[in-house]
Amino acid sequence: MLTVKELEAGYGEMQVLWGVDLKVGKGTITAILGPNGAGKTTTLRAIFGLNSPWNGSIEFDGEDVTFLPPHRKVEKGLTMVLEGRHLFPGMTVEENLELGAYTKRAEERFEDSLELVFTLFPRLKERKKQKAGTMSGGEQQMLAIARALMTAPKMILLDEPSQGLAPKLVAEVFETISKLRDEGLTILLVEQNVFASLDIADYAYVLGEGKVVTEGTVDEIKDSDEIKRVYVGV
Amino acid sequence: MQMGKLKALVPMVLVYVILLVIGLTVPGMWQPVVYFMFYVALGQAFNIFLGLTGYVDFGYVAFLGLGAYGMAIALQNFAHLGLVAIPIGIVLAVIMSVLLSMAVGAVALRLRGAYFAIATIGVNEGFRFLLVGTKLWGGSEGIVLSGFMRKAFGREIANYLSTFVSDLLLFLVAFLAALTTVVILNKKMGYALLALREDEDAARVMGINVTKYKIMAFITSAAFAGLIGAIAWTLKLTYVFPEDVFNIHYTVEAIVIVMLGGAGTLIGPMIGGLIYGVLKYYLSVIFPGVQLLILAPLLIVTIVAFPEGVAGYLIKKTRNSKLAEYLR
Amino acid sequence: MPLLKLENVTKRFGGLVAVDSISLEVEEGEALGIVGPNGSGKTTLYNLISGVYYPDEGRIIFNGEDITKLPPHRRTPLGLARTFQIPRPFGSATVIENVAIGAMFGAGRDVDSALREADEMLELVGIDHLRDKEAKLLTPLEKRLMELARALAMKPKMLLLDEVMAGMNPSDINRILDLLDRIRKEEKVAVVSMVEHLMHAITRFAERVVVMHQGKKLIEGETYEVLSHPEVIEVYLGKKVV
Amino acid sequence: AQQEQKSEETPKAEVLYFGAPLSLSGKYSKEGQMSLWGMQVAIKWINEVHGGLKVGDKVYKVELKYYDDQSNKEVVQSLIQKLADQDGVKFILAPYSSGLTLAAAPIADQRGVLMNSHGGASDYIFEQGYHYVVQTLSPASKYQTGFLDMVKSVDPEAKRVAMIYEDNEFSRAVFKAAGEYAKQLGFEIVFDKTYPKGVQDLSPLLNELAAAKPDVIIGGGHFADGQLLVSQLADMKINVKAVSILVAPALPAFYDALGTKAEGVCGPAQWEIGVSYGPEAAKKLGIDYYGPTQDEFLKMFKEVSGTDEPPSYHAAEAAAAVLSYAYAIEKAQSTNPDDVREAMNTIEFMSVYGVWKIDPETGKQIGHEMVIIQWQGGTKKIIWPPEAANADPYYPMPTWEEKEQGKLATK
Amino acid sequence: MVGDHLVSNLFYGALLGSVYGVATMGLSMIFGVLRIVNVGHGSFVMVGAFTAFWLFTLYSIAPILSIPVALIFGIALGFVIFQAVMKKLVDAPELSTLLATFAIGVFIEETAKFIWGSDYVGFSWDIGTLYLGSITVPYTKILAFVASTIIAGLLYLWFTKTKLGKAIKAVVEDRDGAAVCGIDVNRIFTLSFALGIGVTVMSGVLVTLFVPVGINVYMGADYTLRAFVIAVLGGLGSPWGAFIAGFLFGLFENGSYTLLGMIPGVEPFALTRFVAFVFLLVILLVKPTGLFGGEE
Ligand SMILES: Nc1ncnc2c1ncn2[C@@H]1O[C@H](COP(=O)(O)OP(=O)(O)OP(=O)(O)O)[C@@H](O)[C@H]1O
Ligand SMILES: Nc1ncnc2c1ncn2[C@@H]1O[C@H](COP(=O)(O)OP(=O)(O)OP(=O)(O)O)[C@@H](O)[C@H]1O
Ligand SMILES: [Mg+2]
Ligand SMILES: [Mg+2]
Repeated sequence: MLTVKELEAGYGEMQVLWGVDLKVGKGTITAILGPNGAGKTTTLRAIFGLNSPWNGSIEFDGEDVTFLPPHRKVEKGLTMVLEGRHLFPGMTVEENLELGAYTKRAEERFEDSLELVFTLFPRLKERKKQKAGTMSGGEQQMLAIARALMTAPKMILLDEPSQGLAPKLVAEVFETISKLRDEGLTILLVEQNVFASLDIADYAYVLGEGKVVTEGTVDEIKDSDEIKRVYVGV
Repeated sequence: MQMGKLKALVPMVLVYVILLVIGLTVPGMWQPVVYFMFYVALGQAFNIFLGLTGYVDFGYVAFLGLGAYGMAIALQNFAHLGLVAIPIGIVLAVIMSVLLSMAVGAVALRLRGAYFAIATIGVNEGFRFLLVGTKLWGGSEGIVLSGFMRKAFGREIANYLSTFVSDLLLFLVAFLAALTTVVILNKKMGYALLALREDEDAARVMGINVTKYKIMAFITSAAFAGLIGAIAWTLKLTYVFPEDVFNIHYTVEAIVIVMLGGAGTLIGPMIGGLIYGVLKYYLSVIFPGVQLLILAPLLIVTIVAFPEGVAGYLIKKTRNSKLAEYLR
Repeated sequence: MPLLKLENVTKRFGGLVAVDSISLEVEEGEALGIVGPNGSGKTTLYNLISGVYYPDEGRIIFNGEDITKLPPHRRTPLGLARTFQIPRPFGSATVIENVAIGAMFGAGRDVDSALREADEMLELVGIDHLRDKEAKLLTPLEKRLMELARALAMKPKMLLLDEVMAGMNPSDINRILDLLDRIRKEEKVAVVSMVEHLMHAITRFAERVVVMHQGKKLIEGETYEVLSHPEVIEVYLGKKVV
Repeated sequence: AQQEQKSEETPKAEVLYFGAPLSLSGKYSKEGQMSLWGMQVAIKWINEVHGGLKVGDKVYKVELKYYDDQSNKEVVQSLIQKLADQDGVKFILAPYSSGLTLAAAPIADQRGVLMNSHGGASDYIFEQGYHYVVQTLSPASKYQTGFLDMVKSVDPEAKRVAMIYEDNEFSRAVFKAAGEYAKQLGFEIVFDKTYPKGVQDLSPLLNELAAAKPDVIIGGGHFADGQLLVSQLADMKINVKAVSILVAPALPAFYDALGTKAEGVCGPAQWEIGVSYGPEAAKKLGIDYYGPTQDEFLKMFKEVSGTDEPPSYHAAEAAAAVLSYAYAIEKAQSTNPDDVREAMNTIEFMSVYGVWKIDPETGKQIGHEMVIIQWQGGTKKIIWPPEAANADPYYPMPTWEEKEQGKLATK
Repeated sequence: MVGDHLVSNLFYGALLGSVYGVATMGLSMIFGVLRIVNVGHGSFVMVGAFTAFWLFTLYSIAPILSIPVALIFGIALGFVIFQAVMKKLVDAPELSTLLATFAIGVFIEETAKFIWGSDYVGFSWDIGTLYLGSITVPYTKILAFVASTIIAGLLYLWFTKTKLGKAIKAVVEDRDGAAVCGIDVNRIFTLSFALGIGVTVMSGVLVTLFVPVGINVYMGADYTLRAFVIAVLGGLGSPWGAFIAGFLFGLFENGSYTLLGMIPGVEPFALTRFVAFVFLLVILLVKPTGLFGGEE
């Protein structure tokens, strides 16, 4: 579904990514793990086009999309849940969701998507008319995921979707993610919640200082030294 | 405050000295140099408010205008006392602009961002129309002082006042404004302003008395504006017309200068003022009639290349080097 | 006398009761954890304590003084500091300046000692390498750490932390928890109240936990006891964690 | 690219510089451009027709140094000093407008260089005691007096005068003098109100003016408001017997803009193509005629400007200022500003612009007469004073309704 | 009599105010979306005025028909300016864009002077006069009023009811958020700027319908100033608010004349301006974000 080769990117003059290679199979959950500041968010932003890549290539659904601007990628079925949510704070939950279905493709599936979203997050249905900016941190996170689903994506880049969610909800969100995968969605997941994400992922990469340090199937990664060093604090 | 922190004034003083020397030694250069200094002083004074607080006062020129009237009124009423009329005028100018700034500050500084900016346009325009409408201080006919000054002080002295003394005073005002800026920057007030410029609500929550610092910066800046109006306008031009001294064009120029140099920096307004003044003057000498057509694209290119101003750019570039102490 | 005392504090937004008649006491030097499902009113409670909102009903007493209606900038000097769930740095200022501002206005330091203090705090929190970076260039996590340093630099009597550790990896979490322990013990007066959804952090940190649910206090007590309470598991944890 | 005028043939001749800050950009750029062309015509005449300035046994070619003052008071001061100190200019043509002239005066006075005002009409410039500042154009106090004389002479019945003008120092000076003069002539001022600069709608004012039922209206200020005033008089169908507007009607653009609405509208002008000033007229008065004749002036103007645009009075004023320097220099037989200033007190001559004579005390122009023009059948006619006139006044002017029917102010 | 005057002055004020309103909408729009304070605003009004003037003078195109022409021309102009300059400043500090718009304004004025000269031009397009009691007003002004109101209404509908209008609002609130929804942020910026300029240039035509004389390359300054004030009064970033505020401003300016005229020894016209600005301040004190502004 997605192939990233030799990706380099950064901010201003500072280079953050130094040649990242990734492959995400269709209908799988692929996790990117790594310590804070490793460049996970930057990788996702570069893939999505919010930061333009300095070097390397990105192929999505069999097409080269390296320099395609974000909105064109959304049209092609790729979207992203940003770290920090980035909702439209002055608009209601409903309006946020409507805008999620901005592209033509998404508009056609509006009703279905809305139903899906409301079953996943009933809280949003209750709060249709509340301004997004006044929702609690966790509620906003739900809305961010929901809005991404409204774009009728084939693949979602998720940046720390469980952040700020209550434990019970975290479990639910992970369940949801794996359910979405089962329905055919492809997911690239960045998480600090390593073990929960490894529980649902099919394949994982570990990033360190802007490079892929290890990769492998979930079981391989679970046992790797890298993971122990970063996450268990050995 | 240690003397070390005044190092940042060194490049500025150097430039002032060079300008003074050029003005005094090269024939015909005195007025042009003073012309550059007008913009430097304007930028330096405005920066204390605009640069340090991030609030834009579109009505800033009203303080220059009021200063100009302060001096004019003093000359009209106290010229018989001799030259003391001038210090009286300076004091009156400062008092008048400070009073206005307190009134405006108390009312308008509650507004944020563009709302504040434009409310202050209202103050400036409102004031002008009030003068004209009620024929206060001569109304639209303004106050013309040259004859008066020449009678009171004699032709020689009157000319000397307008063509030299006022100019030297302008240098002094520009320097004092810069010195004030340095002092503020290195004091708690500088940090308080930095915080409120970035996020006023967060600054408030951190225990910063935002209103107090805003008003302090506003008043200080207005006082310098009053001085510039009194000196560079009334004393130098020998007349005051409301349409001239409440002309919003000067506010816009002042903003341009501050932005060109780098808002909130110490040296920025000087760089901005010099760039703007020198370009404007020499283009009009070299390409009379089309200079604005050339100036405008030059300004655009500069701001696109240095969105945070020329000094802003330099300061960033030198942040971790030896030069950093001299650039603020 | 408790350092902080809330008496039947209520905050409504339209029809929604975000904080519903909460009473709470926090002792000096105490480590209190506040947990609860999303939208249960934790951040709103902080907003009431720090003065971002005023309660519709009830009283807030801090250090013996009624601060119910005091504006935020009058509360800080009394020794109240907080971080924001969604960070609010002074973007164009550098990290060191951000923290020094905290020391200056929160702790009443003069400029030079505030800068020195700020350097110390950056080191403590572990972001001294970011010292001269503009705050707006930090990642969300780095911003939250900077906010923590800034809050610490204010030398508060009471520190309100709102999800500073979300998204942080375990080794860093351990470091921050050590740090909080230390300031609580060394600078005796410090009380830390923390909202966090990370159970391993809460269990390591808190002596006492308050669980909020739909704006109300569901239960309050010793950490392990509370977190193994069936009702808490039901509404918040989903499954047993301790 | 120093802007200079070079004449090649006599390399031996010394060069005498005249200098000018000109408003080539900014709000006075229209006037500035006209002034420049006028000066260039006069200089061309001095160098090429007159054969240079003969002072003693020397012959001077005159050259013009000019810079753009951007209609800006701060720039003016720098330019005056640059002209005086760097370019060695001793004879300066003052900037346009009273304000800028006043800003320049202290510097010129201190440097001891002469400054000749061709665009600063306000009387008070000359009440400040600047010895080196003299005036070529008629002062503001004279602008509307001729029109009142005219009305009185053609219609002794007309009594009610309304004044409606822009609130600035120039118009105030004009209408203060006009109001007093009107009372002397026995008129009654039934309306006297101002409007601020930059108005878009005068209706409230005109509403009130109409209620005062004036016989004649005098008013205006600058170009834009003058056009607006007439346009709105037409909109609101306020009919009076005669209207005289400052500044605007003197320019061809006035008629272009208003079309037949401009028919019958009068206005004062410092000068107008077709005035009867010439060697004959000078002889009658027993004074010298100096400078190009009107025909020469028009021809040279076309050459210099390179356009078909006819010269406005700004061009003639500026030319006259240059000529007055030349005439005075030759009279004084000296290029020392003090000598020339001395000579200026005594000279009286006529040029294409009319008579030039100043009050020795103040330097104020007292020789020159304003003319009154009126738009008649699409052309600007000079109707007053009778000596300069080339047409009779059309009085009363046609009503707006008549004009809509196609009536013109022609018999 | 005073009553008569008041009625007719309010009537004239309403006509004038509608034109003021449209002449402010573009400014408000650009500020709302891009946070750009367009200090060169008036120069675009001027371009519109000249468009109407030349189309009428050269081709006898009635000014009312110049409205769409000016809109399209303005959009093109705005597009070019955005691509050439403003695009690069989208992320720069807010005030640096102010410098850029200042320079652009100067550039446009001076270029216009080069092409069109510095004469004060005008035209007269007579389509008759309406007599209504004490009110005498040419139909052109009525037309300006009607056209202004229709334009304002259409813009309002466009903003609130169309998808594009909503996308603009989304971009205003969160740029990255808009991008993940598939909104082309750059296109929205370009579009808003171009449209803002387009509306402004178009308003120049309406201005000339109202005042067909005194058209000059430097005429814009007064409009800039007034537009600023009106934009704030209406609530920045709210084009519809700008229209209503313009309307009120016109009413206020002309209406207060009648009352101020009764004070002896003053210049009532100048005082109307004074009163209008006091009115602005009072409104802002009561409602710091203008009549129709949200939170800032
Ligand atoms: N807008 C920015 N400007 C400059 N530098 C940035 C910016 N955003 C991130 N960085 C830097 O890039 C590096 C990688 O950041 P990134 O956000 O990709 O890390 P991450 O792996 O997502 O970390 P985290 O787990 O904390 O989210 C960090 O050193 C960070 O400081
Ligand atoms: N300004 C407001 N207007 C309307 N509703 C609000 C406002 N602020 C908060 N709320 C609502 O009040 C409830 C409590 O919000 P709060 O932010 O306190 O939750 P929280 O416990 O911090 O949740 P989280 O763990 O998700 O951050 C939420 O349902 C939220 O939507
Ligand atoms: Mg990240
Ligand atoms: Mg919260």
